[in-house]
Amino acid sequence: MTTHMTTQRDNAGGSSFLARLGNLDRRWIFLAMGLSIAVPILLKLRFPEYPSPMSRATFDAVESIPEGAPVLLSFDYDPASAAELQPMASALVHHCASRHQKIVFMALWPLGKQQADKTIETVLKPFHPEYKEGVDYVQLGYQSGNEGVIKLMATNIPAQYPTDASGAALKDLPLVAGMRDLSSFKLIASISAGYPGAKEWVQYANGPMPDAFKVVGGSTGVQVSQLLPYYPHQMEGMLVAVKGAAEYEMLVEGKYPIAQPEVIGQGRVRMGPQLVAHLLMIGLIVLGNIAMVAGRSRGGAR
Amino acid sequence: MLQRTIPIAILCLSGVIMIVAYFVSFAVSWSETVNVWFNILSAVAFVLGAGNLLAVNLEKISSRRPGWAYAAITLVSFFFMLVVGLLKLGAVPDPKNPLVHFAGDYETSASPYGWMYEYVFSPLTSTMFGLLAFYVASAAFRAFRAKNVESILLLGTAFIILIAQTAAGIFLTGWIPQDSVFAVLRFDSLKVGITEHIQTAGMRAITIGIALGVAATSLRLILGIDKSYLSKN
Amino acid sequence: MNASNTDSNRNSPAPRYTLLWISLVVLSGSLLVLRAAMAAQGDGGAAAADPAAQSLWTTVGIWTAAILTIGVFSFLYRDNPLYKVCESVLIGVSAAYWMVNGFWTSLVPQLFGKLMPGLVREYALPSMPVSTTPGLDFALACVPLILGIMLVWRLAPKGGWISVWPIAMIIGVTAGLKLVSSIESDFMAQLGATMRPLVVMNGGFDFWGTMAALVGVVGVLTVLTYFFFSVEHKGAVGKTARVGVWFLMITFGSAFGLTVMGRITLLAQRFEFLFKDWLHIS
Amino acid sequence: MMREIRERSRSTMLFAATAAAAIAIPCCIALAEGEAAVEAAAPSATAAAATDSVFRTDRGPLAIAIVIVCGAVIGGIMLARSGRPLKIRRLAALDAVDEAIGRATEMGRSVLFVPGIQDMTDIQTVAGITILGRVAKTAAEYDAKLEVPTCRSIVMAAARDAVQAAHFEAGRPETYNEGNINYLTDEQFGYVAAVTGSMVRDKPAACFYMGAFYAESLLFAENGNSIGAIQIAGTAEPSQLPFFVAACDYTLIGEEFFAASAYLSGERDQLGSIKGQDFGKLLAVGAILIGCLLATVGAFAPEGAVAHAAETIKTTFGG
Repeated sequence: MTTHMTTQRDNAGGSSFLARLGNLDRRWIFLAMGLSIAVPILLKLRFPEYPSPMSRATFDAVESIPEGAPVLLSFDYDPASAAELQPMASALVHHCASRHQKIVFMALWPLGKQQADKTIETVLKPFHPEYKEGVDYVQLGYQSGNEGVIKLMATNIPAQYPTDASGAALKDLPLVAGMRDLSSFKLIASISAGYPGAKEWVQYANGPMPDAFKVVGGSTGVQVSQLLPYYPHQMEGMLVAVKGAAEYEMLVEGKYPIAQPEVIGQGRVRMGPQLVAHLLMIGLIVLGNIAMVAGRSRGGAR
Repeated sequence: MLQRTIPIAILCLSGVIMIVAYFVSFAVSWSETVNVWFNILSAVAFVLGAGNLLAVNLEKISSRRPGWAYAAITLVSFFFMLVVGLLKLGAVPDPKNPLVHFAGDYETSASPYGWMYEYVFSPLTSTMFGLLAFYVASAAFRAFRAKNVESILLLGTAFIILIAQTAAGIFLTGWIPQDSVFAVLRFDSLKVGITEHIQTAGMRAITIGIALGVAATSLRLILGIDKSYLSKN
Repeated sequence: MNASNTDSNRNSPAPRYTLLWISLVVLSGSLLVLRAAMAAQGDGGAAAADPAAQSLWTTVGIWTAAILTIGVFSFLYRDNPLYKVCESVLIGVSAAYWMVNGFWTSLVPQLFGKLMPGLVREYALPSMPVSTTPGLDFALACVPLILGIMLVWRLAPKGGWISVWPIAMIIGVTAGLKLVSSIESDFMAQLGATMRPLVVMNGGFDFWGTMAALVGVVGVLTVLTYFFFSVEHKGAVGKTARVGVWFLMITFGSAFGLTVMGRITLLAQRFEFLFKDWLHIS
Repeated sequence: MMREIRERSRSTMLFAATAAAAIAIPCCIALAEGEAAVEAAAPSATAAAATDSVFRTDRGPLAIAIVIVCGAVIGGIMLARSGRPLKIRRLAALDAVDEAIGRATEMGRSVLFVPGIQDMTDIQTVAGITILGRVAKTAAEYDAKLEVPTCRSIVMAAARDAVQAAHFEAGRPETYNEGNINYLTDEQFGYVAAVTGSMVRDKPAACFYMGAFYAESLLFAENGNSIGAIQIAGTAEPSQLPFFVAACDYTLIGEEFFAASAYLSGERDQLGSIKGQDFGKLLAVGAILIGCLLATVGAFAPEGAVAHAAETIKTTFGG
């Protein structure tokens, strides 16, 4: 497709200041962007959040399953996307644990296991000390095979995961001993940064058994456009980027307060630089168009 | 024959087998088996990659081409990481099998490999990733100019979403009551409307098109019509 | 349309700016380094609170990471030796990282573990479960081994053409798998999701619901029309395709806007690292 | 020569027949058994019942869809072989390929081709490599220097084969230099750092990004823009399309990207398969219209037969 909007032969002479702005050295933009993020971090700016329907749907999906029912949390991201996704994971684990859901952790990304471990250490153990490994939660860890892992789990969990991450056989762990396939779960949540992730969970887990469980997903801003087609039918709820995390954090904390609010408040803290940087981008777009109009009115270019 | 017909036959056969296997109960796990093979194959193929990396950089160094010092840095960091990783040098012994050296954990930051990952690999990759924030800004400034209907729609939508993404949207239009007729003009409802209805429709059509494209491309390959992957030496 | 990026002069700034930039960077840089050095000596809060965590190697690590982070950022100004060093280190380290990863997570358990399980169990993976079908495992592991040898054979002086065979197999399997999965989960599922009532009744006639449903279906149909290759975009088809392009533009604008947040988060995270972990000023 | 062509086309036909049979036979059986299973078992038990038989009867509808879509494509190819004139609209991005390479040649600068960051197990990479073949042929004819950095070892091997084949086809095997096609690193951002670094240093005049791209799309496109290169992108990664559309001169969107290699080949068979794709789209449009019509009528009488039919169709499609 031809992309008309990249044409930028803005003005040849460029005598006016505004018109010259059209060809502004992009390093000034870089500097402005850097400052707009650095300053709010240093000043710790924070703004209120208002839950969107998608975040509320995610919250409601978790609320709608019976208390104490087993849920599967798949950590399909790595540290590179942790800034966006870890706040969701923390809030989700706190939410599930507050409702006494049995939690099974797993990862489709090699480094996802570390993120799950981290969440267990920082959220589950300190704030839900009643959770016993093997009985109330199980960490299955990472297995290679991408969507193949999901496909096999859909028919036979022990075949894919003969043992949990620490090497204990599944049949020795009360929580998972009787589980045959994914239909044992009431909810599957994939916090995902790309492939394999929430999309694969929808395709290969929800596809073959659409009514067995609910699927919710957390996604980076980039990936959301790929997941949108699946919401709200194949995926009941979706958390989108830090904003989704911040909104969900508020919903969860509103109903299930936590002793140390900052543990599930990372999303909201990270929204500070967002506002300033977004306003900068809006300003840049306006500026670019003013410069174009100014350049055009001086008879510079088309 | 060996160089053209057999590869085409292999391609055709393996493609057809995978299609049929999807419908045969006992072959359901074949795709996973093949997946494991390909993981192994790509690990074996590192020999090619590493060989090429060495050849290119050694050539740069030996012929003292401009920037040869950087080639040397690449090689040194490559070999350091490779050796500490493959030999698990300084790995933390496995508590269950402390005597088996190669059972040790080499990925903790207490081992050289893990340290390199945490303090060299990870900061470099995530900062490269972070550069995108700058480029998103410069791309928006440069490309979002209202030149025609199409570009107005592109930049207008981006504009609305950007405002709605932050508390600024609520600040500007939050006073419109949720239950009034004008509630659709609230930035948050506009965002939901655009993403849930228009973007979803657009993405759906793109996805359907891609599915057809993938099917046709796969079929062209399986039928042996597209043979551009074959060399002719 | 002609390509239009003729203004490459953006690359070379006016000299008066150069001096400004350099002095700005040097000044702020030296202040920050001074601050970090003092923090590392134990005056930072984190260091005093947890001496075990602030071991020598951690300090060296944080400094290394900080310098590399700044090195990558310096590329925004222009290409420079520090960036080139970062780039070279990153290529070397990351290539080796994935090779080591492939070796220990694929080759050892899935190839060597199947070919010579005893040896692997003794020297590398003591907890590897004993297979119930060692013969089958061995045979199955031979396939990728042979394919691998064929692939690498291209380095040999003769018979390099054989490396096309495994590539042909990879392409064939990929084509077969993707053909099925794309028709199932992309083609059919998306068609199914598009089929919905065009008139929405919610107790009474729901105007906005109906509009939304209509927009959804019209959007899919017009964009699909845009993708038609057999017909020129003229007349009625052209007009429909044009509407399709509008839908595409809104889709892209929306996706672009939604992405910005993630990108800013990533950058914010790097700044948080520099400010908190390195400089202890936040 | 003629015999070779005839032989090749015969072998192609043979493959086509085998493939069609191999697909059709299990489908028919699956279909027959599927109907029986649906009648016998409640919907939730279908999957369980299906796994007991040799064929996955629950996948019957999918089998039919595959036969229809593949049939459309094969039909398009047959149509092309029948010798009828093939009318296919032009794609501006593909018309620009020659122009971009020509410009690079005139300026004495190189051409950069990035085949995405995924392995050959992604069909986009395969499509990218076939496009590389065409681009390399043009570059060989113009005698322009073509640089192909790759992110995977196997992709490097495949790219070398494709470029070498292109040089043979262009009649200039002696100008092929495998040193221009290099593996850098498997790491996404390591690859980006190296490619953007070399872009800024070597200043290629034309940049092609054809394959599976993720976050790096904008890093490539913005740096390419800053060096004043003509940029032509193609990907089926929906999340990255906005960035390519905004920052590149031309973008092949989704399906266009897959059609591009067929376009550029200029072979009748391949062009015919594009016709087949269009036929598939026509069917899709028809299915959507019928589905929506039934659903709309059904909405007014939720208990009626039409509503039931609409629901059945929707679930069959998996929506």
